[in-house]
Amino acid sequence: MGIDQHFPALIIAILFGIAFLSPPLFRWARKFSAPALITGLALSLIMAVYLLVLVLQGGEFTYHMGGWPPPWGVEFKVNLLRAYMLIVVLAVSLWIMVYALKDLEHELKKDLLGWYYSLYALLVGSMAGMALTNDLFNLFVLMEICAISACGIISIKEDRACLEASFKYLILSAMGTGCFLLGVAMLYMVTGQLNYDLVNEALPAAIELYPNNMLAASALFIVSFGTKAALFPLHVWLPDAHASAPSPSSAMLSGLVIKIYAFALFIMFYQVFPRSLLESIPLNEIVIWLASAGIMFGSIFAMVQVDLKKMLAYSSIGQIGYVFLGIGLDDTIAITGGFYHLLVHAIMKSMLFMCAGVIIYSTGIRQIKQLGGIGQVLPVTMIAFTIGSASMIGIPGTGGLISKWYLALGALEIGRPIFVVIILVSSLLNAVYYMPIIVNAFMQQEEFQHEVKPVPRQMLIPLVVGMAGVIFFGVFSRPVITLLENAMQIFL
Amino acid sequence: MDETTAIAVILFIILFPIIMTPIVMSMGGKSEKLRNALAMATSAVTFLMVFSLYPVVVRGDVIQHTFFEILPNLEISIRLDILSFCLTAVASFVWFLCTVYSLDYMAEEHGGSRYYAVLVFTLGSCLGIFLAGDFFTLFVFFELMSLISYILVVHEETEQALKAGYKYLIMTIIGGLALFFGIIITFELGGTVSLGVGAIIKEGTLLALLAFICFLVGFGMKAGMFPLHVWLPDAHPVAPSPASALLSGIMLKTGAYGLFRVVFHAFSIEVIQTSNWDIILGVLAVITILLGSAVALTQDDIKRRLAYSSVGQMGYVLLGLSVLNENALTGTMFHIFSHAIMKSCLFLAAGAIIWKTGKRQISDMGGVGRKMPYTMVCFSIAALAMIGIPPLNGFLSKWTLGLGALDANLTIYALVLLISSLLNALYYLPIIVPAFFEMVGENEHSFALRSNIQDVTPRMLAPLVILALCTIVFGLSPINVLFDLSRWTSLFFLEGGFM
Amino acid sequence: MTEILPEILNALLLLFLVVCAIAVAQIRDMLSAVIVFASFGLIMAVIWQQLSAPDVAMVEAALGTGVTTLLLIATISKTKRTE
Amino acid sequence: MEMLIKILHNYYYMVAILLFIIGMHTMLTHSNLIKKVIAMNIMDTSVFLLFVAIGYTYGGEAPIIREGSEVLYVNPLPGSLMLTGIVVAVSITAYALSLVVKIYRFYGTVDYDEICLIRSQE
Repeated sequence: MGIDQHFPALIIAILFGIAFLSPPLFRWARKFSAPALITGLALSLIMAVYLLVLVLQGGEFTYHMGGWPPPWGVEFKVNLLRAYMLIVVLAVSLWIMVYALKDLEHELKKDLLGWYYSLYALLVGSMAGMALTNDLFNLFVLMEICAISACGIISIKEDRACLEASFKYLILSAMGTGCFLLGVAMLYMVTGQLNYDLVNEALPAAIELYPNNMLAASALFIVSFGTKAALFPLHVWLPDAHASAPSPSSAMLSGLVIKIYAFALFIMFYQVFPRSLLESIPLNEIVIWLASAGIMFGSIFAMVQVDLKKMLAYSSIGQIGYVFLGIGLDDTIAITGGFYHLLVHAIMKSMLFMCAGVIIYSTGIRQIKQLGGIGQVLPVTMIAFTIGSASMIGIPGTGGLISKWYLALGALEIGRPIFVVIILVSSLLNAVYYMPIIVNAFMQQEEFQHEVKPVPRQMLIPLVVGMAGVIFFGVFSRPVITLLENAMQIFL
Repeated sequence: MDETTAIAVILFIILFPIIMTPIVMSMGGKSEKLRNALAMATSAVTFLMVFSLYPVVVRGDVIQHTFFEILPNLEISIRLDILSFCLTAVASFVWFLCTVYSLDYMAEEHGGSRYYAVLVFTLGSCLGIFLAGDFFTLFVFFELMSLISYILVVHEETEQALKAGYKYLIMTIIGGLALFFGIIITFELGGTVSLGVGAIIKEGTLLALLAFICFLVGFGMKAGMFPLHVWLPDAHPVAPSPASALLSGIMLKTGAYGLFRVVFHAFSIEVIQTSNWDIILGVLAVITILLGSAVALTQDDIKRRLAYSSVGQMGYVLLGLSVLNENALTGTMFHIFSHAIMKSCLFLAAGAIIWKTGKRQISDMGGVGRKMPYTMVCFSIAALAMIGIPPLNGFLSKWTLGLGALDANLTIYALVLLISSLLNALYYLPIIVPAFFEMVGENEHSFALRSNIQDVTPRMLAPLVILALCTIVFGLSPINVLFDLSRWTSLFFLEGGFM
Repeated sequence: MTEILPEILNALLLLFLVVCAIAVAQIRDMLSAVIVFASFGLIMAVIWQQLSAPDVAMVEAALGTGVTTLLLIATISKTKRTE
Repeated sequence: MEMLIKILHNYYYMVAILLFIIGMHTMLTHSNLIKKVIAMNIMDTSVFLLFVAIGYTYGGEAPIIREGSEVLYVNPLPGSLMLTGIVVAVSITAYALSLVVKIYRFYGTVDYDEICLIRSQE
């Protein structure tokens, strides 16, 4: 039994370990603290890729924490979809961290950096755990860790807006986790199990006896994950939280944190709940209509924003709607599209927030109106912004088009072209609010008025990587799509 | 020329201008002369390479080649058949002339490097549209061209240009999304979007109708079809004149080309006719023709008048597509050629006048013909061709279209053609007649009074003269290559040889 | 009778819980609200003891009631006492 | 009548859910931040109550195993899980309260409506 058997636990252990090490390291050996975090993230990423290879070779496998098999111990499960999720989380967070190292220097007080790294590692660790765990109560604990550390990386920047936003986020998060725990209690009441697979086995019999319990549990899960993932109309906390946070935190929150809950909802619907439940209760209907409303309203709200980061935050509400739409459409192609969008949006939205971060770093501007002519002074940043926006709209050659293609194809497959129309209308709305920014940035004749600080290379390289990623996943989407389609086989 | 060489040539035609773009862009900083020469050489080489494909096409060969699959059954592929060749040829030809014309026209303008780079890039993507082997590739190039040509539209960067450009951008994106929807439905119904299959959708179901409408919106938007023409009269006039010539002369045709492909490849004549969708197309075409011509009458800005005229002229192309018989399709194809030549000539001539005199209003142009005789003669020839005066090519296309309409027992369409010719005469003659015959002293703005205006340089004049000669040659000459090509295209499609 | 007595006691305790919860929402003086909340926690601990979960009861009494109340009082002393 | 009996049989569950609803209602509707935190605790504790009640077996004893005695034990799993739950709840409370203190320092109030008013005036 080699060390690779323990990789699922090791990934989380490394990240949590770094979370504890970061503050003392920062205190006494400052120059090692950032490299330690980067190394830890890179190491876990390598292990995650190795896990994917293991799954591809030998199919899904489980890992029992401390050697205790379920129903007593916590079980981790690795299959294609979870490995995919894990890699997305780790890769994107590594990428954001490289950018963050420089950006944070001006956004935070110097002595808080160690704590930021700690919270960051905790956040990534909890998300990695949520991608892997196969136990409802473990998921609850990880959700709480995730909520605290996510609020932490917002409120660490001590200004009025951040504090208020993170409190709002915390309270609604607590409501979300409370609902989740109540839902788990409902399931536990009728099945006596907490392990996903065991619950799944016990549920069909339990549904016969206690149909109302299941109804309550599924409603609570939708409310809970909906709140956490900003599914319309439970999104109220998101715009403030994502807009006021330091830019790397915004990138992290918009790019990954809301996605992991969409993934969790997917797991609940397709792994924990038996198929018969989804067919008897129109859960999917609820999800897709809420998602559609989110797609439309997110875009409409984004159009009227004056603050760049707030606009990006509202845009996230629309974009997470695509992921939920894919999940709710209950069709292999659509779900593939949804999960592909999860990846693409993680890259492009993080990149857009990074661009906003660079603009704030270099010029201090947050208002969209003042961005006229900025393309001349910050060309790389604005090109990255252009490519990110193009992907949001779904211009050919970018990843956004591929995910929309799959979502639309899925919607047509089950005979509901109305959702294609919704996707297209929202793309148009995206164009309406992204295009003027780009046009003004490049086409303004008068000179850019504000002072411009030179942007360090360490902030620009991640942007270039992001651009490459968006275009790469727009052109060479085959491997990921194939992987996702294979991953879906065990769920549908 | 064997198939492998032909594929290599096609690839070269598409990629060469695109690869040249950054080179042209970066050259601008070092030497403007070299940059201009490079831009010109690019379009010239492309034009010559297109011509080398002529023997392949005349043999009646169809080249269809797939490079790689982006997604299962969704590939990047190229295709060369007679229709592609016709459009590629006329596009690269006009492009070359416009680039030559730009040399002097753009000499004192700002942002020359950007202009030439975009010009060259748009050439590549435009040819990519014509040579695409499936609807998805076509869509990719279509979006590329539409979005990049935005930079041409707003080149002047005035308030007005930005406003028009924004309208253009939004309409382009609406069109692109509609196209995307149409392609997705086609893919869903037929499992492929390749042009090599022919008649992908075999039944006129509700979903198929939706696809048809989406295609109509997507391509019709580009072609300036009513009611999606709103962006056109704003966007075309604000661009620099050579760019306007390309926008009106060539890029509008991508829409018509797309509809051609939709009618024959995504659907088939039977589906279109049994479901009566040709009537939708016909009615929209008639409205487009009459509306374009009627509104053109009221415009005083010369470039706006030309732009509205383009709307009307594209209506002819759509009309021919809705009739769907041999003569009508020949007329449509030939009108694509003629309109590309005539409208480029008109825009270039108008550009020359504006460049020299700074006047855009038609009412101020009395007597300009005496000061700039060559320019104005070219303008007049092209305008007469537009009206449809017999020996010119415009007459030939209208005549053939009219014959097609009569063959199909649609006398009303022939009547519409006549009325619109009359309207054309009504708005072109008031430009030409005062330009030559206005008496001295009749109007205080008259150009006859001013002495400091001379005709444009030979380099700008040459493209005008060549285009004007083309209108005469391809209307008059007994051996009319373009007309033959049009006839072949029409037969090629009607006899089902295109699969 | 010996069997029904604990049941009645439990029911009463539960009733008390609900009353406490509502009272927390209604009382405008924060310190009083915190004290009511502390009693809520203690009653909860007793109920858990009744439900044969002494470990949870102990933790609730120590952490849920003790630490939380301390934290709340500390917070109130740094902010406003009344609503 | 049957419904009433059902409810009576499950009165632990009913009270737990009632408490959950009271807690959630207070948390979402009260504008005082400290009260929101207290309500959050009530909400969490009510779910723990529900869990412990699920684990309870009528007449069962605490799962402390003594040598040689054969008695009915309650299910220890929910109880031990709730230990974790309580710890998590306390840490969230501590964090939330520290935020409240910070907010008070910046806004001079712990009333959410007033904070919104101040922010809208900025």
